[in-house]
Amino acid sequence: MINKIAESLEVALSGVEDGATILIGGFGDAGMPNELIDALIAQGAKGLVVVNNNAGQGETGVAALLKTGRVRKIICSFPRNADSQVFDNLYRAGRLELELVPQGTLVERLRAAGAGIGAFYTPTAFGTELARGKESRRIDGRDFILEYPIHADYALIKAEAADRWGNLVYRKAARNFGPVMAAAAKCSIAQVNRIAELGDLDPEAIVTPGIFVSRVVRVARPVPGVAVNAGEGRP
Amino acid sequence: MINKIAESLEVALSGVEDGATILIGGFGDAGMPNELIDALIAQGAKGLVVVNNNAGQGETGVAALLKTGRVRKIICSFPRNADSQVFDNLYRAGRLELELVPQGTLVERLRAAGAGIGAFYTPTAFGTELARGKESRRIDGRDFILEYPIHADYALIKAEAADRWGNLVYRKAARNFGPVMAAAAKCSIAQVNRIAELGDLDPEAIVTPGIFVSRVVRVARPVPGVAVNAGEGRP
Amino acid sequence: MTYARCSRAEIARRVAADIPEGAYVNLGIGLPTMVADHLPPDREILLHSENGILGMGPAPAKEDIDPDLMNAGKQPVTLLTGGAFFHHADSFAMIRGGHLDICVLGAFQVSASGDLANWSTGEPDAIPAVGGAMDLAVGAKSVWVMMELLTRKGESKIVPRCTYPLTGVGVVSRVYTDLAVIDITPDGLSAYDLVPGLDMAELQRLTGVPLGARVAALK
Amino acid sequence: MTYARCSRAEIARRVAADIPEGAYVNLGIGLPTMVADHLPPDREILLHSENGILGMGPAPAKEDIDPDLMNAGKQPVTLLTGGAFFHHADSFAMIRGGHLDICVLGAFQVSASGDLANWSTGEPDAIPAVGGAMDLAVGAKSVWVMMELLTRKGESKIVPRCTYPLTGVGVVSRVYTDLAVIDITPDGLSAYDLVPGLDMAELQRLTGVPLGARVAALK
Repeated sequence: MINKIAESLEVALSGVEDGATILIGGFGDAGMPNELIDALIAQGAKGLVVVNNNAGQGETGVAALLKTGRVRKIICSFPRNADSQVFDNLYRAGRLELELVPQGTLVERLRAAGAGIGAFYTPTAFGTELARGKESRRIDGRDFILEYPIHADYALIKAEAADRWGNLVYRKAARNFGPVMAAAAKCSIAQVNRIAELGDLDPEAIVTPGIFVSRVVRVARPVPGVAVNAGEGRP
Repeated sequence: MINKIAESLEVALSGVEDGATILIGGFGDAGMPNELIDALIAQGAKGLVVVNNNAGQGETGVAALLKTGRVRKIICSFPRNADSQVFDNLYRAGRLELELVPQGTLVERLRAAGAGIGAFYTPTAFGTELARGKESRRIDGRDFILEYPIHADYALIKAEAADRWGNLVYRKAARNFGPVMAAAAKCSIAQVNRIAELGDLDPEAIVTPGIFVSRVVRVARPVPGVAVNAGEGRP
Repeated sequence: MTYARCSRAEIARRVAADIPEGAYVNLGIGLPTMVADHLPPDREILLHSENGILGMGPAPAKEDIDPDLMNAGKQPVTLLTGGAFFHHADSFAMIRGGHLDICVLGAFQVSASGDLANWSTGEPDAIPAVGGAMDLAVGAKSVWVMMELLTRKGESKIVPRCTYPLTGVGVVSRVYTDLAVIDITPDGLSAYDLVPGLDMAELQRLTGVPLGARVAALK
Repeated sequence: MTYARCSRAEIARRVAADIPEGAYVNLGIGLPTMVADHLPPDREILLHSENGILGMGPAPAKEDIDPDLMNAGKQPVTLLTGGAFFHHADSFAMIRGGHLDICVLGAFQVSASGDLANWSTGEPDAIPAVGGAMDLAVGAKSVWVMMELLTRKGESKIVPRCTYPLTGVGVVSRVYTDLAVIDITPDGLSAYDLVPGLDMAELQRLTGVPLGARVAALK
């Protein structure tokens, strides 16, 4: 019987090696797999390359991961924020490499990795600083630059519900990078608010089919004012 | 008030010019917009370039369109079938140009058109006859060929239900090329079995958001043994 | 000369008035977000957000804020009846694929040929951040800029050639400012809807870029 | 020598026995489709179909046939509990992106270096048709071929070099035939599970391509 449900966050994160490339979903707080990030910090892998739309805010989540000093490089579209002080300090100190990628190019490079595309021409960033050093080509009278896929070892994403085959559904704008990152990594790990029985997710409405998901772990949705009861496994 | 629902198949097909490139959805009979094809035949545009996975079977649908002699070229992955005699005869007579494209490359070229990608490298067909004359490139030790988008003027697709904003849901494997073709054409026309009230389609489960759809026409699902009551507009 | 600048709300209202029924529109973060508050209530206009929303509605009441439903500026929003959710790759396919009718962006500078600079001041110690600006700049059918015409130092943000790092080349077709609306066309700039009391000569002096007067204002 | 060829059903059963629990598998049209009927009932195996199905189940009873639910060979199928539908671009992203564990394809010829020819006989008057074969050939983690070893004329379909047009270059890792199973490895071909009564020398004579005997059969 296929059962992708891990009994704890620790089990879900097992095997992450030093030097791994790790995709982290979320846009703002929506879809941000904070508990998986905490578990990755506890797991201890270092020399990581992290891909996320931002570069952490405040002192938790991606910012907390950066603060451990175990991230070598971050690939993102929007690192600068009012409260991105952890990133700012590391970056200014030269202790964190930044690859800045336009948001649409970032997600298309992830999509290319998942879809087996070797490279693609995009009009985005042509003629700008971010095209520096990149090949360009004029196609049908329009200018494009060549971009390559971002393959990853792991994806940490957050979804609303999963079944034991790893089928996922999301909630509202928390979907964002999740489905694309799930397909782009060798091992995709989803934290979900709810485990569904096989067959409870509508086959017409499954957003990420289980083929893209290796491990699932349930993390109960935090109740305001109550400590998070994380990683207790199946409900 | 936005209302993309056309009152008849004729209205839905209005404006198709000679020489247009027309995407036609469907895989086998599932998702095949037969009534839109009939309406295109009635509309009379000629010199067309048609894109479909196949090249018609029997004497109806795409085969009937080909038989009119108004199709100059067909782009498809699998023209040969037990009952593809209309295509076979035209092709052997040199009266129909064929561009044969691997199925995954076909749909990715359509996806590229819809997503604004100028060209992409795919491993599919490298080293085969179908790569003849195409650029190739070795990326990370693997060989790829360069493929270009298929932009189209119109897409004719079939979906299960639509609302007046053009949001679409499909039914089972009838989804196939529909969502990708809808995004690849300047004007996408969907025939649907059912018109839904705005808000009746679950925003989490809408497969094709209305931004990709220009016109919708209701064609009642045929009842076995009963003549089709086509193009009667809103239910 | 005696004239009053438009307020930001007035510029937003002016932009909103030009958005037609049925348009698919992305409002950039910052100033352009204000346009949402001034859309004519009698028109159905669909707002797109990079993070996977089509059909964004107004901000919710405080008790209805949903952390999974925010715009690209990470402000809480709602979903209109008929709206839809999708993932980020599909969202940027909409943008890059030319499916948005209009995108309204803020700017540091816009050049006379429609180049846009809005993502980086180019200062050596600045931390760069680009987000979706470059995708929106090349992708939308019409890219409108909404900005105050002059910097705090009184320098024109409409310039012969951008000195700030570019976001996109030749992409802007119209600039809404606190003093006038300026179209960027292959034949040059044309200004219209000047604030009362401001004449073309003075506007010309402020911008320093050759301006033609448009004879008939488009709506 | 006295030996009996495996029937097609026996080859299908042999293939099915090698598919592990939890595998994502695409079965090509024609002969490979038969593998579905022999999957071990105690294993959960997920069948993928190009036309947007993951978790295909067996053929339905005649009265339950649904025209919107067919496989890539356009035969009616069912959906297992837990299956999902998706569009064609996502379906080929699964294929091309290396997400399928195994693809089983028919073949006209397979070369000693794993080249596959299965889409065209190359006859000048033939109407070509490729479908998804080239995508499957390059995309799946393991490409297995299922075929009779000899043509009707008695010629080996395992060949030093394909004479038919290629589907993919160096893609096949294993060939299941009616006489033996042959692995294609960087060190050459290795044959095993020969039918009773057939020895390696005779198999070698039939194929005409150097064959090594595998010491321990993998399961």
